[in-house]
Amino acid sequence: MDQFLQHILNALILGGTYALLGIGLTLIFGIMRVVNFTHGELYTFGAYMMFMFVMPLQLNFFLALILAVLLGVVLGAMIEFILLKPLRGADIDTTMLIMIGAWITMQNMEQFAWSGIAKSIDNPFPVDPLVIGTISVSWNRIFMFAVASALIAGTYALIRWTKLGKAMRATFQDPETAALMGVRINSVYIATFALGSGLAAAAGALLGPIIVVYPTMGDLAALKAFAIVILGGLGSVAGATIGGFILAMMEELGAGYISSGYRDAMGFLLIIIILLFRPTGLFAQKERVG
Amino acid sequence: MPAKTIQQEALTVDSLEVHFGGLLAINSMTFDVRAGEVLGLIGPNGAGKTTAFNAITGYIRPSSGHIAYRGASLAGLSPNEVADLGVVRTFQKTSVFGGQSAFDNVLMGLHRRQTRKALHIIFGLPSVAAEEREMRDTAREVLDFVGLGPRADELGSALPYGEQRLLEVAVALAARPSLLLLDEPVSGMNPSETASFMQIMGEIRKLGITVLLVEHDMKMVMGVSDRVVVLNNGSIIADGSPGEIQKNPDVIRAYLGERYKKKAQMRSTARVGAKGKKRAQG
Amino acid sequence: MNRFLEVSVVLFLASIPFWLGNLYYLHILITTGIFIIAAMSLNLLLGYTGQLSLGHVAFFGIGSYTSALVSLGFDLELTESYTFVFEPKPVWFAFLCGIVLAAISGWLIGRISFKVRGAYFVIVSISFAEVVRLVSLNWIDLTEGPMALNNIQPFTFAIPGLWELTFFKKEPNYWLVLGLCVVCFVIIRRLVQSRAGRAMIALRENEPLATSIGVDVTKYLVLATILSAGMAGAAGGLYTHYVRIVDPDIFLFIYTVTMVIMVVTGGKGTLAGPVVGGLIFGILPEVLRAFASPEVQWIIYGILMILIVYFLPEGIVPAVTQWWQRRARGPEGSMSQGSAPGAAS
Amino acid sequence: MMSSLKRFALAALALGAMNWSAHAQDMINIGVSQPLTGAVAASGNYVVQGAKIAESDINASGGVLGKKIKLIIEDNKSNPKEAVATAEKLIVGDKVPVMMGAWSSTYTLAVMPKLMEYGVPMVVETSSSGKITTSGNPWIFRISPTSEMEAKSFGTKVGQFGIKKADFLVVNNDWGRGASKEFVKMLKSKGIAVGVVETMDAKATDLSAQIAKVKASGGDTLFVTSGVEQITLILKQSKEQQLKHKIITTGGSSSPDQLIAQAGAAANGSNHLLFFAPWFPETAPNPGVATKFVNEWKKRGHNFAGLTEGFRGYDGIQTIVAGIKAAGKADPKAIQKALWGVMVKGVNGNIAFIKQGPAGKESGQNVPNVYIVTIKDGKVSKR
Repeated sequence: MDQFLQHILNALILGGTYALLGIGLTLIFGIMRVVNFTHGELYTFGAYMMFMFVMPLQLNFFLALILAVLLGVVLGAMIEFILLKPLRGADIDTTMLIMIGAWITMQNMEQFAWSGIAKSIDNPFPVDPLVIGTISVSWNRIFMFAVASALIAGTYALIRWTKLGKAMRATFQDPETAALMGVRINSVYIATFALGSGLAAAAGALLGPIIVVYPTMGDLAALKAFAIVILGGLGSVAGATIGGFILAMMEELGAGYISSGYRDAMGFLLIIIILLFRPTGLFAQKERVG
Repeated sequence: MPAKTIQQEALTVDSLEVHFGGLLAINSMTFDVRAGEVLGLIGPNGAGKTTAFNAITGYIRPSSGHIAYRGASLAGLSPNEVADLGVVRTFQKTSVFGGQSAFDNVLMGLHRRQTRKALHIIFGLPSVAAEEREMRDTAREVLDFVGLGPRADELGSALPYGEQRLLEVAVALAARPSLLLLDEPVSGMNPSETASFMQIMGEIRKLGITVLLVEHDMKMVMGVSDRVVVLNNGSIIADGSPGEIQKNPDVIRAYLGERYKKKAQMRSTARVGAKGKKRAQG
Repeated sequence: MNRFLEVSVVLFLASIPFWLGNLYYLHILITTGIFIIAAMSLNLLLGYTGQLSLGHVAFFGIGSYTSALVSLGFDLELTESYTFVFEPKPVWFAFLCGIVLAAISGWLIGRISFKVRGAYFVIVSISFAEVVRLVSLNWIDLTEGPMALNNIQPFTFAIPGLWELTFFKKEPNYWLVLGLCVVCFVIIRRLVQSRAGRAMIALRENEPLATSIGVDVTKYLVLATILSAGMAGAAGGLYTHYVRIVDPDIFLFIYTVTMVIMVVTGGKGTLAGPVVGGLIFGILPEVLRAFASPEVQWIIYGILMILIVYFLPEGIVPAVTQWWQRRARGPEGSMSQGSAPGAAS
Repeated sequence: MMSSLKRFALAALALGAMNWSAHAQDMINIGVSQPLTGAVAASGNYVVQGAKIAESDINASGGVLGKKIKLIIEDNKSNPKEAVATAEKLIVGDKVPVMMGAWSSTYTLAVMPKLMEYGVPMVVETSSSGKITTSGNPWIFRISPTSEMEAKSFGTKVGQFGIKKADFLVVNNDWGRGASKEFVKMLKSKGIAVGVVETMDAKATDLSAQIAKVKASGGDTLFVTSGVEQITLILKQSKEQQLKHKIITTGGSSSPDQLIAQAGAAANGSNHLLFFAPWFPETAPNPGVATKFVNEWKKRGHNFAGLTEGFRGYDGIQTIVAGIKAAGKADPKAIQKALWGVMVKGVNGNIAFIKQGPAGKESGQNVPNVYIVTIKDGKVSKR
């Protein structure tokens, strides 16, 4: 029972970062129809920025977090502006190839800049964890969960109540009509990509101090984000949030009670099963035809 | 050109209904196409003509009703299975293999005429090469038939619009149809192109191919059709020879009168067709 | 291209071991050849049917593992009392098993690709490869997991009792790879210049139109994936008996990416494209090795890929062909000669 | 057209060839295959740093057989297949007469058939799986201890730890699995109970599920076998989950100083089996060699934490050079023969080879020293 509770707690906390990753990807995927292979690299980038600011530059941990996320936003906007904007209207395969190229380039630049050796990041939280009965959780993870939740809530608010959010929703429904109605599509795209990238970088910056940072850390994270997006349904922010927690739960319980080796397989099996039996995802409400 | 004898029905469409979500696109449509005739299907935009084409050729599933060709039901068949029965269509929006030459377009259209299986091909049996030579000759003939012989090496997408429409018909003819469904074949053609297309229509008729034609160009429809069926709001309001139709007051009110309001209707009707069309175009 | 020229090219390639001298270069040519086969097989899917299969390495890996396991033999403790023992089989038989099993998984993926298209298919295919990788990593009783399958036999041909030839050396391995390259090339060429290949191209270019003239989508997508997967499996089998080790990292996404880069650079949907792309990216790393570390090389490849998609979206082979034709026809000649995509060979 | 392209490619190849053959023949090349990137990259880089110190030392004292030595270092990317590729490149491409490698047992095992195929000896500096020296490969000379040796050596001191029930968390490869097997055998022979044996992927970073399982098993000691990166994560995540187990790492790749630096207080109380204790070089069997090595390492500004790995590279290259010297020529077969007779004063201790494996095709195995250290209050102390 104790072990079970511990697994549930671990999953809940991990689910927060998974949800962040998933939301970023689902926005980009849903609104722009771009399979963003650089998503994992933005996650890695966030983690490395955190490392840079906290370790060699000795900045305050919380300031470093904010900077890392902001730089993620800027990098995302740059990728959109330089690589995707000229390809507006190109088919999905073309943008996919471009994004694969960008992914390889970014990953190896990280490797070049910081070498293949894993880095760890100090954190200012107390070493002794929070203990509740027989289960425990570190303060760093609690902080990660809190920030992730705040970012998820913020993204919701942005989409629900701001003018930009409204434009994003209109573009998601039908870009042509949205453009006719006066939505500046290019601005929506760049904002979407920047927001999604910022969320990915935030996930990396939050998780970096808990695990270690290395150049290929984003590969598995990106694949899991794909799983979450498909689980939650294309373009569904709520779906990605729930999907993130479901995936974390499956992985943690799968590792705890079935085999830790197949932990990472859960997401992919889930993708294949869902796409075969319910291709629109578990929580999809609306999908564009075509 | 009045019908000389009672002809056998080739295609029968019986109480066909198509819904898109809550929208009724076709309401209880019933008509038939007789073997060997050219039937014109006309009606204002949004009357459900293209939707009917999509339902007949398997691109959308009707909500209810029957469609049969030569006595065989087309229900639940996929487009290629419908084509295998000899029912071949063209598309309202120009649709050719843009990246391929006109000649290759037609070669692709010949798919159904060829019999060699993948294993024959992989092992390079002599019969494959023989068939291939034969098909190249056939492709030339089909291209010449529509008058695109000199354009054989042009890319499909590089042809002028009118010639693309011709190529489309050539591709459909290559598939050796017994029933050809033409969706606005002359839209976008200039008058002289339309005139020569009407001649080609005559040639097609001589080949014994039954034709179901949807067209807005009244001169063309009235000129080539043996019989005309008029659709309005998803149901049939008239059925008769071109001469009868031109005199029918319902038709004049419902269709001819509205013809010039087309533009105003465009936006609302485009929506109705959008779903089916998108599916059909992937 | 006429017969004579084709035969002389193959003979020239076959003569390389006699004058190349350096065995290490031969080694590079062998692995390049294996990757060319894999790239050609990917091109059948990516180039001709337009299905972006990013799990292609799964077929390569399945071919490798199957061939390795059948030739090494294995035993599985299925229940406490029953152990399934699989005796080692001859290498050529193992190789065929690898092709067949890869083709069967290709059939499976082909069926799936009919159900889910576009971005979904891409993600399903990646997931498929990743699941296979994780199975190979964790089913230790069968695959040895991260410990890798070692001591895999090299290719052996034998007429029992009379004659036996074991491909320990580089030269016979090179000829074997060259031979298989030629076979795959010929099969693909026959296919794409036939009704089946035209059906695939038709599906890629305009699916509704293709189906309207009677092309069966499922049939041709499945045919393409089976053939493609079988060839990738053959490449995997060759690889495994040549390097004589196979580990779960053979399923890494980066290998699929390598194949995609080869195809896209060379020219997808052309016969010569994957050959040219494969040669470039098989040999370039060795040329660059002296000047650039692996990560710098990969940065170069990544940027190259982006530039090619931007500026030479058709790839090198069609670009060179068009340039050649324009030059041959003089300044007024346009690019109207757009005949069969295989014309470049 | 195709043929002209191919010719062009071959011309490019030939250009590359000229570039390569620039290796002058007045050097003796020694091939080194180490993981410089990937999961265990940190350790591999330390080994290479140690090997380079040996290279400079030897060349400074006039080289061997009147020639300078040159290390040709290839990255096996923490992957067995890449390890084979590096061996292929070093042996066939660079024609090295002898190699050192390949860190992990899995990579070494992968390379071994190539050594047989081409007949080139390799000094194994880190790998600990028993299989390496018992599979009948006469080209293998191992200076690191086997897991069995390590377990036996630990067995003599096991009483100090008061273990009642032990759990294992090991990396899922030959190294981790071999170590857990030998340690389980040793503990059982001493009448100590064994709880769960959990494995983890070499690249895994979130080990919370495994730790929750270990926590539930009710043991008092956790044996960990992995590289320093994963040990750091285990220490941190164990602390987070309040794992009460005493942690003992095996395999000698724990770099305690790095653990102190990166895991902080979470490293306190952990014990580590090592093959060199650089904090006390004066207590090593060859204090002069050890002190000189430690000083040179510090002088070069290398990470002190890497010394527990770096010494392997130093000892490995010294052993190889002693072999070349004894052979009198840089020939693989001669070096293989000569290695049987070498006696090297290494950092770990005196290196000499005993025979292991099936008769007639024995591999060489050194019997190295094993140290146990404990981290207390952020400091390393000898046990």
